[in-house]
Amino acid sequence: MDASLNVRLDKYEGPLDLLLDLIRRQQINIYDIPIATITSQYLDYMRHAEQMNVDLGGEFVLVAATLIQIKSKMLLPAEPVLPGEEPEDPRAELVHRMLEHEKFKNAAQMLQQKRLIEENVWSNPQISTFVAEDEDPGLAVSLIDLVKTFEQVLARAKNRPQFEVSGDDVTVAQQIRYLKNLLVASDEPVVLQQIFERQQGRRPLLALFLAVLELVRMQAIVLRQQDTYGEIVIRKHKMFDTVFQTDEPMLAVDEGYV
Amino acid sequence: MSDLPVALPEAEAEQQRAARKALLEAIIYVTEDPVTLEQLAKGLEWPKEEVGALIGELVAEHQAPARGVEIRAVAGGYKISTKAEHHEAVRQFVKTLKPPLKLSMAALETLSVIAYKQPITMPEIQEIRGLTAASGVVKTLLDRKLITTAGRKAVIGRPILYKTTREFLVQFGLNDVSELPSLKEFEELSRAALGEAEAALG
Amino acid sequence: MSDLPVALPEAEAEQQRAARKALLEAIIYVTEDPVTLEQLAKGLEWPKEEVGALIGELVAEHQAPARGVEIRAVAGGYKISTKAEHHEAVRQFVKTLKPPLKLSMAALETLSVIAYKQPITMPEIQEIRGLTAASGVVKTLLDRKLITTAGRKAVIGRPILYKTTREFLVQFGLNDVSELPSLKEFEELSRAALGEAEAALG
Repeated sequence: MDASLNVRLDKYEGPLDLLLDLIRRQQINIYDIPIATITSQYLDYMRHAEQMNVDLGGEFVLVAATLIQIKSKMLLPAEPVLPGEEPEDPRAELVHRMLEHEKFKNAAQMLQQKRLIEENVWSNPQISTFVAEDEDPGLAVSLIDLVKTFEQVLARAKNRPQFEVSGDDVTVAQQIRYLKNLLVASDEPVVLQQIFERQQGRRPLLALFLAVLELVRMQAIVLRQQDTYGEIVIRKHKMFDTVFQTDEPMLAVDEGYV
Repeated sequence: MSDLPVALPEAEAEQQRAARKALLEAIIYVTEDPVTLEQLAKGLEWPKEEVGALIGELVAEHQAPARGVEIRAVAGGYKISTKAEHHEAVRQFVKTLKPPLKLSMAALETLSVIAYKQPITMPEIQEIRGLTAASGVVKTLLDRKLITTAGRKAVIGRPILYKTTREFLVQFGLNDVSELPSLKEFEELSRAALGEAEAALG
Repeated sequence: MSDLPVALPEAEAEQQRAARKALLEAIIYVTEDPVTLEQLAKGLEWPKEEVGALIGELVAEHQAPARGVEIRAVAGGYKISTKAEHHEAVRQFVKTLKPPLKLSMAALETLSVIAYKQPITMPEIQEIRGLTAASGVVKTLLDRKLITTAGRKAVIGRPILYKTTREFLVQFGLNDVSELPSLKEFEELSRAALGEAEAALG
């Protein structure tokens, strides 16, 4: 095998990519592929990948089988055809697939170029100056957001008991995370009493109390009481997102309350 | 004949002038804060007098009645904005645009629960979301006509059942609720995405 | 003399024309999403043909070399942006304006398959790409809102159909999917590249 054909182990996207690369680098006419040579080069690549412990995946094996099958068909005498009928080339199907693949590779490159142009132009819309302020901000949502959100809700539901019944070893940091998740997920203020009532045992209760104090100190939340002896509610402080931007405050808490 | 060594032929000079004016307009257009003469001259490495003269021309040209935006000197810099005389009309027009469906995170969560579990009652929604307060959000969704009531559930308290509406289908481009991607399908996608990310790292 | 009862004297008509053009420019300048002819005609209550003609003039005028911004037809609407030729100089002034959309070649290929064959199911995508694992990439494209679901195909298993979004058009500066070069052109490219050995040998 030609030394210059040393397999490139930078990943091919799939078997068709590998085949196309072999053909292009040797300037082979795709309509007349020397199937024996290409098959042995292809198998060499697979062997090489195996030695390097690269998992190529089932599709590479599938194409290898196809190549071997084509090779054996080409060795057999051509089947007799009726006059005027083209003899069938065993390679035709694979060639078609390769051309199809190449077509979309070209299309992908075209998209990349278009994207490049878009990256080089800027727009500076000023619509915010014309939109009434009282409109609720919110997120523009699509169907995918809907599924994703539902999945998150279910995941939260699955994890929830850990916070509430895990008994003695609840930490302040865990309770901070619990409060944070509650506030992120809710538009409305959270009633302090209700979350205290959900705690089971003294230790989680104490940890929650300390967590509330910590969050006030960090300026992540504010406590509000409308009337004397009225309900105390927790709201996000305007610094809420800033506080939780990094893990630092949480790490500090973890260290502070070992 | 010009006696300056660097002088360009007239046509070429005119071309350069046009190109520089265009670039100045582009920069003033994109910058968020008013950009000053000094910033422009320094950043572009052009003589300050030339930048000043070109901006003067730009300002004058934008005054034409057929132009909708103007370049204004603001806070010691330059800024492009729409002309005051159009503000009312622009405001009116913006109001006629149908805004994309925007929902808060809480509303989106509640809507997703209703979409996948309909018909469903408020206590059940609260149970799944793990939150006590959800009634305000349900009201928002009712107001937006994304959900509607679907009778009452035959349990103690006979709570109201909620389901999604036709408007919901329209907003999310569905023909039918059965077209909602199943959670299983979505999980497979997510898992595949994770797997491929790991493969890429490994 | 005009015989139309509502015809304006010429000078006045010219004035109105200028004022309308200015307002259109102001609106296109302000709006974030590309604004369509229909939205403009409806919102302003002007004849659609007139809006179209005025925008045509605006587009042409912005082409002038001394203008730094242009009006482009994107995603079926109009949008103002700087010209690509100024990108280097503009970038210096706006280092942080736009986060680049980074997509792997695999993602771009999958995206092109969806763009050309939409609506298309996952098995069909895998078939064309010759890969078993394409779902991770599809998830990425969904997350980036470049594609979305388009109902289900009426075959066994009712697989989800995917199509490109308006965001895709905006991100890639396309007015319409039909603006994409035909697949035939790419086929000829491939044939030329992969078959040229034949010509050389033959």
